[in-house]
Amino acid sequence: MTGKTAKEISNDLLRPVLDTSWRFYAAAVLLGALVVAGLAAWGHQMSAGIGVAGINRPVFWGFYITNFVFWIGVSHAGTLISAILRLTHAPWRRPVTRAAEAITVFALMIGAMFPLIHLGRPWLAFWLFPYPSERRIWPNVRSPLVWDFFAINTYLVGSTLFLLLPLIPDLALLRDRARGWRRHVYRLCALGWAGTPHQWRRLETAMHIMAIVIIPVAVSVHTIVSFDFAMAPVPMWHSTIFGPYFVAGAIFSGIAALIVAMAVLRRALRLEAYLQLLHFESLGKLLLLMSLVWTYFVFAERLTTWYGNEPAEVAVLFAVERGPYAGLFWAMVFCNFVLPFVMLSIKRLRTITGTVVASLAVLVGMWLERFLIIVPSLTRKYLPYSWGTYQPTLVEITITAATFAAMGLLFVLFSKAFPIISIWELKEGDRRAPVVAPGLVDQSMVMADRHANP
Amino acid sequence: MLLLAVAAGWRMWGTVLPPTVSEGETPRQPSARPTPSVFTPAHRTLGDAVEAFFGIRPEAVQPIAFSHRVHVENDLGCTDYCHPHATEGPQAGLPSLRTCMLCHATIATEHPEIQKMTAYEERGEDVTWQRVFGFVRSAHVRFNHAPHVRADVACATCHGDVGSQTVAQRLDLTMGQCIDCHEAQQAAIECVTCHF
Amino acid sequence: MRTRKAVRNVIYGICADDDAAASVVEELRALDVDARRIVVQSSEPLEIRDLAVPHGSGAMPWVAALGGLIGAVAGFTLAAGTQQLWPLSTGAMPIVTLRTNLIITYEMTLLGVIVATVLCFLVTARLPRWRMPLDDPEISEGAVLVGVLSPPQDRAHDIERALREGGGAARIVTCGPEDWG
Amino acid sequence: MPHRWGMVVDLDRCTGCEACVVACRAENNVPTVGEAEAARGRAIHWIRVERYVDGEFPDVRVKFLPVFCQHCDAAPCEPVCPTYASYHTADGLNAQVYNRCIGTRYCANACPYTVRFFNFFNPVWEKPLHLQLNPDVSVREVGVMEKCTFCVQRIKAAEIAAKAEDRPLRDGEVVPACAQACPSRALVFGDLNDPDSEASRLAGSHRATHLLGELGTQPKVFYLQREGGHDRQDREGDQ
Repeated sequence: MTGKTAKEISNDLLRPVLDTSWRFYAAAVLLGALVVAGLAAWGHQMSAGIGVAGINRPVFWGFYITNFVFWIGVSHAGTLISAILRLTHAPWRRPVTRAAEAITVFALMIGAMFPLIHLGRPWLAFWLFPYPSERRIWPNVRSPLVWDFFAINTYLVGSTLFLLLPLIPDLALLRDRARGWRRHVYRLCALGWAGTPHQWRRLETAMHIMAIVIIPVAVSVHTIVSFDFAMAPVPMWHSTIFGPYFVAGAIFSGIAALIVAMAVLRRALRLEAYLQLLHFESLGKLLLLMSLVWTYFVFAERLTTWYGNEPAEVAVLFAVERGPYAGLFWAMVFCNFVLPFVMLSIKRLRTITGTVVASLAVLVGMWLERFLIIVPSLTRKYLPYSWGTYQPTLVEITITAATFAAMGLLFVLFSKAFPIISIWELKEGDRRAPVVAPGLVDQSMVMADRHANP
Repeated sequence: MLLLAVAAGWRMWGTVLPPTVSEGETPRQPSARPTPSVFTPAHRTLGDAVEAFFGIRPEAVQPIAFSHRVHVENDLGCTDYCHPHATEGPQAGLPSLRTCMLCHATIATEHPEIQKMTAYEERGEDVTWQRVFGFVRSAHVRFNHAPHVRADVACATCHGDVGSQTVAQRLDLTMGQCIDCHEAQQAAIECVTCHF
Repeated sequence: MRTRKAVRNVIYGICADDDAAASVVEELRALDVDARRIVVQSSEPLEIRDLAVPHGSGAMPWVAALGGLIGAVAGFTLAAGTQQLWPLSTGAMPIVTLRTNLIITYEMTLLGVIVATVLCFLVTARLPRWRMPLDDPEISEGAVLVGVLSPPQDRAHDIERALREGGGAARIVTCGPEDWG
Repeated sequence: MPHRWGMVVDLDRCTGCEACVVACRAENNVPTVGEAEAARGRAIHWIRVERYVDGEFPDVRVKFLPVFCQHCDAAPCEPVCPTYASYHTADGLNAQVYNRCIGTRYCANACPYTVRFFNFFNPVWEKPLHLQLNPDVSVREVGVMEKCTFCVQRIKAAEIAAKAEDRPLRDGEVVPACAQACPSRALVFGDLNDPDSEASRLAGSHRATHLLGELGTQPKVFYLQREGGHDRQDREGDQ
């Protein structure tokens, strides 16, 4: 696909790891400073009290839970997309999967921070963990927050292993290339990988099983996140559609995050030969599909609410569509539907820039969507006497900004320490038939691939 | 490194940012009013917070080296004069100087510790006994002595062998001990039995 | 970490690609070399799957399923046990709420599958292994290593010939125990 | 048979004087957050009197609706708490265990009556106000949820007193602070399992309704609907 020899591939993809440019330090320092600011804000919040955030009665959840849902959504980038692409043998997946899996792990780590950040007493968060204590009282497994705990832990363990397993052969490669102390570190990380046919086959079997398992895990994670809302009798939250709606939204924002990350990597690490228009186009089409699915869900949700005409629900519905949240709502519709639809369905606009612009819009739109699901419902609960408003504070905004910086920082550090494109998978794909057609390849073609000789 | 940043934020943001109860954010607020000092951080320093988290408390230092042993050996019961409220209500109570002087106006007056008490009396002060037992505030326990006394739970069950001590030594009471005893006695173990 | 294994020595050749490697392996088999002694190493999965020791897909799917079963039992026991450990009534629900426990069971099942799969992978692929395998820098350049562990002394010459002639191993290396480490 | 504590609110009798609100604050150590925080929606009132204005001037009627924790049997706040800080006691109280609360605020979101209150900051009673604190009630700290307990401290005290005298509780022996302070006796507290208690008698009235009863939360607070004014015709038959 790339038309490069194995040696060139190794050289190109290991260069960002082995050579360090000033850009890396600049990015790390800048992003690191923001992260430190966010941590300091969190420290202040723990010291002074959660009241330094803008939450109040009745809007007990605000930016933090928005960020939680958003980042858990973004985490579906990876593992889910990468697993589907692996299982369907989409040949264009090869340069994409590792970046996608890395996004998953980091977005999950960041997302899982927010339930802690938003706690009134975060130092007691360990009570969510069923551990033996003299109090003898364990967590309430009826609570969706405990389901979250189990689901996110499973997903974090699964996606981390899903990222690390195919990294081992590349670590062996680095072990052979790196010099000095880093050689010893990579040597330890490579676990003594030899690359015998036996090991390769085991790796492939393991990855196959993991790819199958990680899909139901990912689906369940965002379903459970949606249950956090759907289980509560709050107008517009108590909805049966939330599970699939959230999963669709999660994949939607995940693809967008992946496209943006790929574009940044392509520029920063000069990977133009590997991340080609083909990849952006293929992912752009997936993004377009998810945009339509998302729009369908939003329409179905809002139509049934409007038609049902339940007073409490309609109050929220109209607060969003033509009340104080109308601006955000229509911005969301523009970002999540109008703009991606135009940019991605017209072939002439579906360039790399076009898909990246659409993806950035989708990220903004999906963040707004999470906000619009959470906050307006809380401002308009059943008794109008207790209606409220919500305004974020500096602390919340700092912490939110810091998490985006943290995502960038983790990604920069990861692409510094490890090849961000799976080298062995790329080589393997290159050696097999040069299938250029994007999209899903049918099984007979894949079989033909496998038997074709270089 | 990350922890340091959090700790730094704990200390510093208070000075960088406007006070925690900030004014002028919503239009409905009354203008030109001083920030009410209704709130403070729960702990003044990070160290205090850590100590509270791990339940580290300083040992109580009593102003007078009171000997429980001597009094118990002289057949004085716990609830006779000194902690009489234990039979009636929640608090067992600490004896006031007047209670002590009922006897010590005439008994052992030349003992140096008793003379300290006489000095208190002459100054018109009361003895500032330090509380030894008690639950940390964040435990939110409303303990009531009376039902326990009525159920014939010996004082030593929770307080240890105070009768052989001089000043009382604290025992670390845990919720587990309460529950074990409540279960054995078939008393309620519902949370609200004690926590409200 | 530096303990010496019983392997006395090894003869290996570096082949340019997997076709060459495949024919070398054929030659070695023709020489009646014990299949277990043949090592093949490459920096990417080889197209020709049956080099050296043949293996099926193995027990991994079954181990994974077993892991899932253990996870399911653990998950359900954890959830139902937690509820019965200190039976507190909430929201007019029964003490053991089967529906909610299904969620915990589900997550623990999948966690069991994942952990079992990875453990099975590590065990069957004999990882981690702190002693380096045969370590030739050319492997990571795309070459394929084919070698024979502890070749019988009397046949070393035959083996070298097989390596060279079978598929044209570019380079033959013979190393004694001191080269392992 | 365990008790089943409940409250009956006679809306016909409520004059909106807010004596209940004051009494509750004094009894339960409810923190005062100050004007600025109250404006941001952080005021804490375990009981509040909602005012709804009906009609056009000059034909205006003000309706008062005292709202506090409804102690629902099927309480939405209880199962969502991950640490059992919110649970149901055997005598039907909707308990809030402060020390188990880690501050997820999920219960407050799930509560359709919005009667759960959060300590956004650490409350302080400036000297000498700290002397007014009720020693029988916890002082809640930052990060903890709180709400009406039906004056559980008074229930416990009455139970202990009754047990000391080895007799059952009498109707009217437990009176929460709000009911005690109500000058028009609009609030009646009692055991709903005792068919002779005043509360259960009133709860059987045809005027008795639940707040947001359609949500299926099965509250143990009953509201006796107004019969004055326009609804005068169905006054017959009320006890």
